[in-house]
Amino acid sequence: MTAAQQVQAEAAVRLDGITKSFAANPVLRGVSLDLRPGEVHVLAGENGAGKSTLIKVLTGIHAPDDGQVVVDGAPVRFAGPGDARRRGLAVIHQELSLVPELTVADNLVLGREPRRRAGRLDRRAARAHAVAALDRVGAAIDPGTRVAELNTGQQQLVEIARALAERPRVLVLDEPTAALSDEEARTLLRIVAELRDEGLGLLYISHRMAEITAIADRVTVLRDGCVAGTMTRDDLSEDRIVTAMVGRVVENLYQHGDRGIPADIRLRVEGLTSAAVRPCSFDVRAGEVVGLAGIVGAGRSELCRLVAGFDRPSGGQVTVDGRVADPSRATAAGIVMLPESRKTQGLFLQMSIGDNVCLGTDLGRRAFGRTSAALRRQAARGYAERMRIKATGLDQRVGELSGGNQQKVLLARCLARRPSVLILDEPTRGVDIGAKADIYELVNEAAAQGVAVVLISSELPEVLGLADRVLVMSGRAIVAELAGTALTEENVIRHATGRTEPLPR
Amino acid sequence: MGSIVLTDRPPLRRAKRVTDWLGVSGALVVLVLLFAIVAPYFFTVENVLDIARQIAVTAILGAGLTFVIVTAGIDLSVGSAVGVTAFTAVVLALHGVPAPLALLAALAAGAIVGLVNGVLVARLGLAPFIVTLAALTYLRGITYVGTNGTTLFSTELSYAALGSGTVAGVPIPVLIMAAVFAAGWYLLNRTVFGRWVYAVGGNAEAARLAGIPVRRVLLAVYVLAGLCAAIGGIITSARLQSSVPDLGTGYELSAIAAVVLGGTSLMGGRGSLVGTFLGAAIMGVLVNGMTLLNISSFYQQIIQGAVIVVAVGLDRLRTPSGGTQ
Amino acid sequence: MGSIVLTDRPPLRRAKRVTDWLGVSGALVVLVLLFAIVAPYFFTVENVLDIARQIAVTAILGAGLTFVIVTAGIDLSVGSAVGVTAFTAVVLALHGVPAPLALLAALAAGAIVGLVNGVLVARLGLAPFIVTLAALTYLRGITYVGTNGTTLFSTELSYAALGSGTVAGVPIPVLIMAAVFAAGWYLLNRTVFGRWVYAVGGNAEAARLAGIPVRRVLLAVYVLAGLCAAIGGIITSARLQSSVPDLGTGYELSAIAAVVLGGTSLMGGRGSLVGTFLGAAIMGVLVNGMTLLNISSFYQQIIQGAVIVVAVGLDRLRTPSGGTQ
Amino acid sequence: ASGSASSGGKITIGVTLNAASNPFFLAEGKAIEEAAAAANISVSVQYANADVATQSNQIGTFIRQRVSSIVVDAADSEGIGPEILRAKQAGIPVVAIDVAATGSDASVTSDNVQAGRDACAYLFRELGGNGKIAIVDGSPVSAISDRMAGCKEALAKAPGIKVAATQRADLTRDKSMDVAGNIMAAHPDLDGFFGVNDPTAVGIALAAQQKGLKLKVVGVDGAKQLTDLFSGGLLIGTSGQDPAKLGRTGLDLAIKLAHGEKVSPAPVLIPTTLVTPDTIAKYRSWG
Ligand SMILES: Nc1ncnc2c1ncn2[C@@H]1O[C@H](COP(=O)(O)OP(=O)(O)OP(=O)(O)O)[C@@H](O)[C@H]1O
Ligand SMILES: Nc1ncnc2c1ncn2[C@@H]1O[C@H](COP(=O)(O)OP(=O)(O)OP(=O)(O)O)[C@@H](O)[C@H]1O
Ligand SMILES: [Mg+2]
Ligand SMILES: [Mg+2]
Repeated sequence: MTAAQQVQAEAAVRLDGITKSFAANPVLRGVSLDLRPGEVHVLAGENGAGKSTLIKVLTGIHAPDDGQVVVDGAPVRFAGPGDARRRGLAVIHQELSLVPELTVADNLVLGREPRRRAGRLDRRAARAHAVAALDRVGAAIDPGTRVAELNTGQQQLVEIARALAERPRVLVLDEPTAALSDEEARTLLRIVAELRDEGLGLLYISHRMAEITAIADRVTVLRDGCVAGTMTRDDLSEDRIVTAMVGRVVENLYQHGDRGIPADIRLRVEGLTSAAVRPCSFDVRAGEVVGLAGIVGAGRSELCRLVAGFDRPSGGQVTVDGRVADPSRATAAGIVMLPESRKTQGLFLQMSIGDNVCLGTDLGRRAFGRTSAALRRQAARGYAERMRIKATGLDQRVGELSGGNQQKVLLARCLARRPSVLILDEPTRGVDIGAKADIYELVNEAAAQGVAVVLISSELPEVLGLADRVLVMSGRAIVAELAGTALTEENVIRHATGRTEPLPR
Repeated sequence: MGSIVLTDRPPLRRAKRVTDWLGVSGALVVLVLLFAIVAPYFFTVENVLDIARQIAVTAILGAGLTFVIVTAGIDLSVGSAVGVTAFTAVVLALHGVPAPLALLAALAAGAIVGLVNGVLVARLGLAPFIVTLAALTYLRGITYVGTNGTTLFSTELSYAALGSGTVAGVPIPVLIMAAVFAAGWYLLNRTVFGRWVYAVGGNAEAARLAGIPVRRVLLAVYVLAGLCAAIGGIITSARLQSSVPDLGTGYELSAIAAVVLGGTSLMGGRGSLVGTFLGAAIMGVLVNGMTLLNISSFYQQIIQGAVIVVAVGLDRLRTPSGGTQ
Repeated sequence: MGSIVLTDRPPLRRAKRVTDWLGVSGALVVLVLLFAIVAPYFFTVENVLDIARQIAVTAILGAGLTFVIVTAGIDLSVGSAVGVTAFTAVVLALHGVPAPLALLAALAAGAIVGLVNGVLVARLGLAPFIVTLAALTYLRGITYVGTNGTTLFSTELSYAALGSGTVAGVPIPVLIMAAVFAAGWYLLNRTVFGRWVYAVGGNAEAARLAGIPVRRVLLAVYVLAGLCAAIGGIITSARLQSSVPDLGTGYELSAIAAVVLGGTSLMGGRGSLVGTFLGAAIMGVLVNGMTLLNISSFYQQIIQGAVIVVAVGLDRLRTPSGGTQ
Repeated sequence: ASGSASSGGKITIGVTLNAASNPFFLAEGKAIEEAAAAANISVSVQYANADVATQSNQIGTFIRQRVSSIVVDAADSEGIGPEILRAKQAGIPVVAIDVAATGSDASVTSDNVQAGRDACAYLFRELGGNGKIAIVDGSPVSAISDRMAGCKEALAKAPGIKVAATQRADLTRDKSMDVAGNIMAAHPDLDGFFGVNDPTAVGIALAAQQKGLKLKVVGVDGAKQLTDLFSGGLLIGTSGQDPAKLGRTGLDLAIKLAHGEKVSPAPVLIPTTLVTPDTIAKYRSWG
């Protein structure tokens, strides 16, 4: 048997010459790919390369313009997502698809609820299913909790539990770790490996290189809607993937910018506290990048939201350049924060890129609050180009952009506000490696211009690579400050997981 | 498999559930106490049953609307549907059709009204507000054309007992209301369909991806609203022993007010029938009490408006979140 | 850094914009042609100006409502606000207050009405639907109490010309409408405030975090709606030279229908004043044409409802997205 | 086609009536259409949804159509005035029917004061001059307030009658039924009710019947929906109006005015007749 024949015989699903356009915008151009049982097939590619779209074609959400989906050797036409699921194709989408107002148990059995006679919901069975499904992924979540009360990581676990509960033959995961902390991500990867060993075919999308090299049996790289290369476990390397993705060589990803001698203290936080955060104090100098590490739920976002004036503190104060910042007008003091969730907290999906960059800034604005679309386009262009936003134009609606490009739009707005303190909450979540490098460069650039930068990230290499100093949070308080030689991955994890006493302060 | 570090969560949410109707039930208690003190006759069995009978139709319309509103829809046509279904029942009954058949026909008419709304919303994806606003208009037109603008009435209306009869002293409309709420509660809280209704309202896209037949769920809730409107039409026409062409005008607003007072969110995904009942009760108690006190109807309107604001405002105070929903 | 990835934009989006009102403008053209053929007098300058005058109030109310609805709000109280502002203007004018002052007072009354709605929505975070439903009720009550239920009337109403005068043959209400739309268009499309209105409607939380004064924007749109209602109240009372206690009843529904027909989404974030004008025009042309053709008012209602459905249905056909919004 | 036909040829008359939701106005409209057909005249009958601004617009459209004359049953007697003036400035005469309308060239109205007075006086007589009554009023339009005024006149002459409560409903059966039910709860010892129109009176009677109360109810209108219920014993009378006659007389005047004839501007009062179970045989009810 030749290798090709073997693929033919073993593929659980195969995509054949898939082509798909939105309006006049071609997104996929003849993509072919197969997935065998018992392998982890990683799909990589820049933001907007068409990965999510390919998944949506595979799972019956979009119909392809051309080409076919082949399951067990027979071409199929899915009538909808339910159809694909019935054929054993389960998917975890990039965007969370849970119903926030329903409980975890309700969500876990959504669409396939156990019934008694006359359509009656069998609540006991539903709960039992839920407990079993949660157990499978090792999540200690009360099935009676409403999903709205879970944090992103917990919600992601619920989604995975739900997908697995159907005992699929093929599981597709679209950036499952994007919203997870390192610890959670590791657990997830363990689960993925187990599932592979159980014989599942896994199609896995991720932008995290370490993850890809750790888990992939095969990697397919998409670029601009075409397959730019496929490599197997034996011949894959980070460099090869990146080069195939970006079409150029990316060097020194975590390049620590040139920082001058420490300048004056720019941001000073003293005893800032609220219901969700215990009193915290720290300061950041002009031109310094301070990392904020911790496991999910450690309170990093909450603390920064207080600093940025998003939420009201119950005590403490924030000073910028020696002046006390009024919490309700933190922006006026020059504090700008990139929020954690771009879709719900950041972007106006129905508005254009130009509008999104200019909103809340002084861009495109004339006397007496006059403005026009042309003015805003003109003002936003420089930012959009610097961020290398991939779009058909500045009039394109942000809702139509890929996740990574959406993130860049949001970042563009933050920079357009000319901050003196810039807080970035997971700035590279769901962002491809090329764009990451762009973002890191921008962070360094901002710091070089004297901006005080606070960086929250769940990717440790990112924090360690970029930050001059790292604060570690645990249990809603700052428990450690690491710098210089103490700044190691091991130290951060030790403090973040609470395996040391809190530092005396 | 390794366990995952998850934060402990304060049992904050659960407690909230219980007080979901705090504002409206608080306001209701205050009003009842107030009227019981100042209005003689208010707190008599007869008067309480009277209030129950008077709110029955609003509450029943509200029950149907609760389903629609939980899916993030709205139905402005229920008032006009009361008119057209009442006409259907009365005209058939007066032409000698046996009462059960006439009532079935009225229910069928209500279901058809709901089906048309549902198809336009679920299949064509039109906005519920505008679809049912159009229905409000054309259904009224149909009733006028059908009745030729006249009142159809008969002292011998075969099913008049449904409006004015009692069983063991309890007015039949009250019993019908109880039955509708019991069935509705079961449907919404104990069946798979009920979960789907919440899911569609909470996140239609997620529901679709989960394989829930979103369109059929939408269709069903509008049909339910139409059926409830038909029940309302039957009760009202039985009580009036007639079909009046403009019957039901404006009922949609009282019913929606009851639903929203009861804490159901117009954004969908959240709501309850118990709340709707409380919402209808508060409006009924208010009108009854003020009439007993012989307050001028001009002032009654002002007070009603104010009570609505205060009741939903109280509800809001316990969740001190800023901004908009 | 490397190449710029902003590709040249195909002229597709613009084209889509133009067809934003395809359904309603298509329906409008069809109706106009139809009536021009079958209804004598329809296509005369006088009649067209008449239609413009007749839609002026609905269109002006719709203009204010467009702002509110783009923020994902609603204002059901504009009809009652027409009544209360008309009363304010007339009662002052009849008591000898100079016309400009009386009109200013009416505008102030409208602004206050809007302010109260706005504060309840923006500050207390109450649902706009229920807040303005309450206002619909209590404002009508206030008007009744103020007028004691009677009509105030004077043949010598000082500002009557605003209702019936013309300038160069064009009725003054039409000119006022044009001015309101021009100002509104500028505000919505050419100012930062306008962007904020869309942003708040599109994603209120993101707007807040982006430093947009969400509450003040919300307050402002309700005040705008109140001001537009006051302008409507002034024009109507000038035309009738009187304040009628139930003036404006039901106007909110026509105005909302115009806004939604014009393609403004009740979910917020999307809409336009041009659309609202077209929406008001289609309803006005329809009523005028049917009256000219002497169509029975019963059938008029049926036809109106059907035209609404067809117009929004046409709109939908060009965007063949399934599911719900 | 030409509408300015007052100089000869077929004339067109525009008619706008208060609201289609009340059988009374429909009876007017129907009588006008029948009479017009008999006289070979074309009429356009519109209903104004009880909104005087809508009615104004309808008259505006009639003016544009250059009808020969206009008949109006005003949604608001005064509010419609300016539009009537505009019609007259355009040379189109206007006839008000049912209620007065400011500025009309001629008017035919029911005597609503008499209607209220007769109905109430009859009720008080039937109660033997002594007792406790309640009144269900309606929306404050002139026809309704006139009836209330008439009833007050009768009250002034009946010192033995006490009014326990006066509440407004909206002139419909269902609303007045609830309002009356609430009044009965507060005053279980009532002897009689005055409902300001027939649907209101019927609503009161239904409420009383369903509460098992024995009391006497009178209304105003003389509609079939009330007179048919005389046998029930609760409804004892109503002041009968004659919408058909109002309509026909109005149309006659409108035709005369269209032909340029002079008519007296003094209002023609169509008297009402008290309709009771005893007099029903002689009365032709409508609706
Ligand atoms: N519904 C849609 N309408 C129009 N364009 C779309 C739509 N969905 C996706 N696109 C476009 O298709 C392209 C590919 O998007 P896709 O989401 O598949 O990218 P991706 O590879 O998953 O990127 P990311 O890594 O950022 O998630 C993007 O340019 C996006 O703008
Ligand atoms: N009032 C509250 N009730 C329940 N949970 C709360 C409340 N306030 C905050 N939390 C939870 O506290 C935790 C702190 O979250 P925060 O987002 O600050 O953590 P983080 O370290 O930034 O983690 P992530 O990486 O998820 O952003 C979250 O799990 C959040 O949901
Ligand atoms: Mg993607
Ligand atoms: Mg966070």
